[in-house]
Amino acid sequence: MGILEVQNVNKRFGGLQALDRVNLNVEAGTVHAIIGPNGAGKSTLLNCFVGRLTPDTGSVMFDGKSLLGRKPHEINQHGVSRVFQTPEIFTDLTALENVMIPAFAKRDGAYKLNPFARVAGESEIRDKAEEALKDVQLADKRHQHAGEMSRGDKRRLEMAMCLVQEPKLLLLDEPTAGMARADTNRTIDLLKHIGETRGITKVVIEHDMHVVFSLADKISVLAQGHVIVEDVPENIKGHPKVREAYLGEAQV
Amino acid sequence: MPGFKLDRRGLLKSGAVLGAGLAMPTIFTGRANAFTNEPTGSSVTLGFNVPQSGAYADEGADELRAYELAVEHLNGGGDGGMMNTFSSKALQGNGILGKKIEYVTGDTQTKSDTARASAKSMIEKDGAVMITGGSSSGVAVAVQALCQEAGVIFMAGLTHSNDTTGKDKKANGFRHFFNSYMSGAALAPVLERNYGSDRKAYHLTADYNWGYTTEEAIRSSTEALGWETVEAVKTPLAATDFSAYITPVLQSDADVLVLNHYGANMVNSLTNAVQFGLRDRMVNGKNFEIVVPLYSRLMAKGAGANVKGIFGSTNWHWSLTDDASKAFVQSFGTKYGFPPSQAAHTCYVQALLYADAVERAGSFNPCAVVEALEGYEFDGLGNGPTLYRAEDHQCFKDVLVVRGKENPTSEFDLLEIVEVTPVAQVTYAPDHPQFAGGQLGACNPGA
Amino acid sequence: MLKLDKKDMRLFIIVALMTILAPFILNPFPEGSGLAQFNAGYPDLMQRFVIFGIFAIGFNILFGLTGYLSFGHAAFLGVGSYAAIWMMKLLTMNVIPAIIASVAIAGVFALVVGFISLRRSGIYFSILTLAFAQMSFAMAYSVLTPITGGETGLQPKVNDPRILDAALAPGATPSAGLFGLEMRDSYELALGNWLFTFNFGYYFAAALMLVAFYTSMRIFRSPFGMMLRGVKSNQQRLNYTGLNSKPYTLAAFVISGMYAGLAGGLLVAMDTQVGPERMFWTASGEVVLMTILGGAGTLIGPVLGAGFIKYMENIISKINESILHQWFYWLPDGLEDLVVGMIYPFIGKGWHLTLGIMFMLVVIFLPGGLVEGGQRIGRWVRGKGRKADATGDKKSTASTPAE
Amino acid sequence: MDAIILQILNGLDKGSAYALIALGLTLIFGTLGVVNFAHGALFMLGAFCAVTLNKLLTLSFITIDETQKDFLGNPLKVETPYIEGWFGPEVAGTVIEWSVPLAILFAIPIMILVGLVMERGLIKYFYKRPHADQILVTFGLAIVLQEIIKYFYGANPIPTPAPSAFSGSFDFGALLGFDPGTIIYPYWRLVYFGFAAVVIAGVFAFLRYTTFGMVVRAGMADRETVGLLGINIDKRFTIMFALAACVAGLAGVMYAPINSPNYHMGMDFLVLSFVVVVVGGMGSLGGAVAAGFLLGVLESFASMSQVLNVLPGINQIIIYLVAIIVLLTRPRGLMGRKGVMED
Repeated sequence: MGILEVQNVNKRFGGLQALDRVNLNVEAGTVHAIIGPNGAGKSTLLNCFVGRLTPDTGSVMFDGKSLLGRKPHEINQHGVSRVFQTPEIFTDLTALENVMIPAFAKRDGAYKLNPFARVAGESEIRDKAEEALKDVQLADKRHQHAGEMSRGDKRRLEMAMCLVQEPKLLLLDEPTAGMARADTNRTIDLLKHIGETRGITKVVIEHDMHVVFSLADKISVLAQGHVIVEDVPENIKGHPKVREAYLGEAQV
Repeated sequence: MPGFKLDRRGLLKSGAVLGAGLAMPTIFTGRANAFTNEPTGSSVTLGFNVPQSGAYADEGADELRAYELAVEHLNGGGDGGMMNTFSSKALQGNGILGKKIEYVTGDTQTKSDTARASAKSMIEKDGAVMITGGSSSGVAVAVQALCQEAGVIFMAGLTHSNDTTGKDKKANGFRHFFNSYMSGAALAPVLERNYGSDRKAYHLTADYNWGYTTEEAIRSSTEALGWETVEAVKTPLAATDFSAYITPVLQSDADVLVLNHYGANMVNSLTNAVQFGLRDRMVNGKNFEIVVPLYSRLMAKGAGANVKGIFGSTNWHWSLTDDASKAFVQSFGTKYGFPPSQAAHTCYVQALLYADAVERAGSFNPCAVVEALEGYEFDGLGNGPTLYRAEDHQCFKDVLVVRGKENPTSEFDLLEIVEVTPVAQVTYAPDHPQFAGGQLGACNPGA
Repeated sequence: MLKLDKKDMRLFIIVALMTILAPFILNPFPEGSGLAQFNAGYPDLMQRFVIFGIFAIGFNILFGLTGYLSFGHAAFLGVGSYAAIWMMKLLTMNVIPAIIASVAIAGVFALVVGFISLRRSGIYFSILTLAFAQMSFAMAYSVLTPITGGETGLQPKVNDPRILDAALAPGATPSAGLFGLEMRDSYELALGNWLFTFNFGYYFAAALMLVAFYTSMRIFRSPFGMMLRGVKSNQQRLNYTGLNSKPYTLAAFVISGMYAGLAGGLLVAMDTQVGPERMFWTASGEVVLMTILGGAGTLIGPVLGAGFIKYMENIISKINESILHQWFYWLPDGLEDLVVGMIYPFIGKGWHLTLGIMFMLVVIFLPGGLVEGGQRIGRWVRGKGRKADATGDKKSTASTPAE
Repeated sequence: MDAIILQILNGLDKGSAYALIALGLTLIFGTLGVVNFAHGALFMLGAFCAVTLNKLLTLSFITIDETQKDFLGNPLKVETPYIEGWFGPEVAGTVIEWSVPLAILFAIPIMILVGLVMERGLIKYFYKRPHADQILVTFGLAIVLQEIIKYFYGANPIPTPAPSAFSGSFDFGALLGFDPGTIIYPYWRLVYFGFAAVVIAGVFAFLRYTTFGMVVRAGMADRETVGLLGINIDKRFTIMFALAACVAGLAGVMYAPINSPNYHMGMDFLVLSFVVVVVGGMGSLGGAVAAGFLLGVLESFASMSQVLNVLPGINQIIIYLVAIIVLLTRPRGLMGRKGVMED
């Protein structure tokens, strides 16, 4: 049994069948990559995991519980964190505050209305957040405003926000898109490092095949809303169906 | 409370002029004043609290002109205006009790909160010993209650609701202006004479206190002479377009429309009524008629030609030909270039009456002033013989019934006087049901 | 002490000193001098400064932190006022029950309005709050007249029940107090030509304002406050981070409604009457303007904005033509008339014009509100390099949400 | 039945004023992303264009008539409009009487100028600023504009009648087979309704069938992309602002005979027109028009005494009540798009 089990998920937008009987099985502690040409339905699928979209039919089970019909914050409280394609961060807050918020969410639950607690008195949370920032090499920028950071820093900040929660499942939507090669490699190292030390299950959407093959334990190929192949990386390379799906799209 | 005193400050203001700045610090508590803001220097400060912004700003501006004129006359300047015709000769033209009159002004914005804030600053900061002015009953009631608490005299400006000297009357407050009941009592006979006693009336009433008292007054006095009230609809104060209220009149069998509206409400509702051809209608074999219980010249000006031939009542009008009115119009017109409005008249008169009462009482003490004004009978201020009734501090005097003029000769000549209703006809018992529920209380001198 | 960090403590002490010494600070000009017109140190206006300060501080907890722009906060102020006056009419002229009731009832009303309005965001939220407030105003003005007194409002009457109070002495009027001390009691201090008034009501309101200010500081510095800023910055991210933003925004809405209720109750405690106009949309708009003018999201900004607008309303509107002539009597006649004629449109009845111009100038030249003005002056005084100023402006306003 | 027909007419008439103001408001919002609290003031300025033209036409020279006396007993100063001196009383009388329709021609250039100056001089600096700042600056501007008008014209309403040719009423009742005189409607209000319909149709046609309009509509949908196409969208938006100002101004001109203009009429309409825009859906032109008519009609029905007897005071709150219900059932108003002004 996998930690994330997706069965027969369908999603339709008007005349477009965005997801077509998608099945996915992610084993705990592994890195599962989802690849596929543009418009294949990768982000739509991720949206179904975090509560942004609800599938028309099918089931999404995480850690033995159904995720369908749950609100985003409930899903996160179950241990699912997500890194978005364009970084979703608190632009008006400092980097440290950005990371402290998820740390509070992890400790205090979906809400804790205590207006008289003091942030300054929460050294435990602060330490955790600083550690997470250190993990993504942003420790020296912790008092910088998130909105003023470079795009790469924003991505790593968002990753720190997810990591500080020590999620059971981390969803990454193109974590290296638009990054320079050096940054990409650093990110790969980071993700690997997390995988080793904390044993977090990861689902990665990625176009960059270098990243995919460096990280993934297993790969699902999505085309036109349908999983055409699901296999270990070695077998994906050169798979005829994949070649067909990607025709002219990318070098596989 | 030992050690604590309501502050009084006029004293210092007059006594210590700039330059005496090196005087030794004097620290004192509990200065023994007889009453709030007792004037101890060579001048006395009055507070003129009028709307300077909002819908009634023009009316407020006219009130302020009247006050400035009154101050000029009381201080011995100008031609003396109605001081020459006033039946009391106590005023000397040397200020009040020999103290020169100074004044402060404020903006009520026609909101009771703001009006009270403004009045409080006059009392607390400027040391005003009397507050006067205002252009709506809500403000009058609010400021009157404040003056009662603070221990100063309130001489109401334009306020027409029964409540001001009815359920909300206060010992420190006085109203010269007439009220809803008087409008009804004065209008009814004229309406009967012109429109007959078999009429069906449709009321549109502004949805607030003044509207309610006016509707009640007009209804009871017209129903007494045989009219039937077919419908009374309340309209929101904020309404600007009254078409939705006017068209149902077309469907009813009413043959008279009574607009219990004031200010912009009245201008718009009357304009709309005329647009919908109500003036040209024939219902029940009679000409359809419109009545506006409370008229002002500014409203008539706003409604333009629509007021022609429409009956209403007013406190005073510049075309009156008694000596007092002529004197007032003369001095106001000479100074400002146009004739005064009824708001200006009532404010001028209130200022004079206050000054006169202080002179006669020999003191600014509010209780002495109250005593001097209660039951005071006077003449020569433009309304004929008048009584300030002791029981409710309301002036009883003749009421004017007016009609929109067909051929105005100038932009001020919009109303003509149809009848001067004698005071006896508009007098009511102090415990009349329309005025029930209030207590005058005792005068409060403050300290 | 007080669990504030050093910088906040300094700000709090400054604010506390300013409020305590306000009777001196606001009366800088000697009595009888031409400039005495600009003195604001009389009880009523000082009370209004702190009361509207409370209103704006509370509004800022909602708007400044979460970014939710309520256009109906005056309704909570009004409801608080009505609750307070009814306590005074029914129970006692002691202000304690009145204040408690005003905060509680406004809080409950805010809970209902907030619960419904917060189902939408952005301008849709603003219009929902506006709609509730306008309905409250319109009904208080008309159909609810038996409860609200309609246009003329409510005041304590001699013959009200006041079941906890002893009978009034004959001729006395009921006046609000606190265990024997009356809100309008004042102590006066004359120093040379200066006269300073220490009013009990002012200090009572000021004490509550300091409590309110302190509370708002603590909220700003709490994880709760951080989440609220998260709502403003990126509500979606907050949700995907496992936080349910709704209880947070609703709590912020209710807290700010309670602040408004407290302000409404204090208005009644200082001046025992209520009129429905204080719920009109312009009153809601006023607190928005106070907050933005002072600096939304900053701690002290709303208080400055409130003081600024109330000062204009009460001081500038009272300057009339004859006062102008007194000021400029020393000029040659023709010049005097010219100068007076030039200034006249902006004062007295023209004070709205001045206010409108000030709004525009502040928002054009000081995007961070008066607080930014203060910061610029501070930097200028400290004589920092011009270059740093030019580039640092935006950042510093953004990075000091707390000054 | 006849009562209902009349209230529908009332509602359409009231709705056309709401719709005209809301149309400009949402146009400015949709194109420029600016929340314009001064839009009501533009409506007011339009009405005062009519007043001003009337004043200009009646600019008078003064002759002294010794035979008549004024109120002070001095010889009466008789004012004769200059144009009467130039063209004779008959022509002058007609021109003055037709001053409101003439004011349309007078108002168009003035309002376009006002719009251009406003946009170029002030609004354009606020495109990137938060909505709160836009509200503050345009609210300040609205106060300044209305105080200027108050300074010159006072606070009292100024009667501005329509030409007497329009003073009567049209008898619908007779047309539809009811008793004559039961369903009548004033000509000028019908003119207003027709005028509003023409203006609204004109704006829609302009946006739909001209290249200019298409670019603007594209810009409303996605400003950045259109900017990337190398089209100078800013210039077009300036013109749109002037157009919106002009629409508001003309709505004001034509409204002058219905209710005498006063300086705060803009503020009276401001809140209502915002409610209309939001109920219609931010950024939706059709929604604004539909909501304008819907709220107008509902408000008229709520004013009927038959309704008021059952629900006292409903006329005071109907608009806000409907706004709440619409917004709770349709999150983005009647026709709003997702993501517009939701943060």
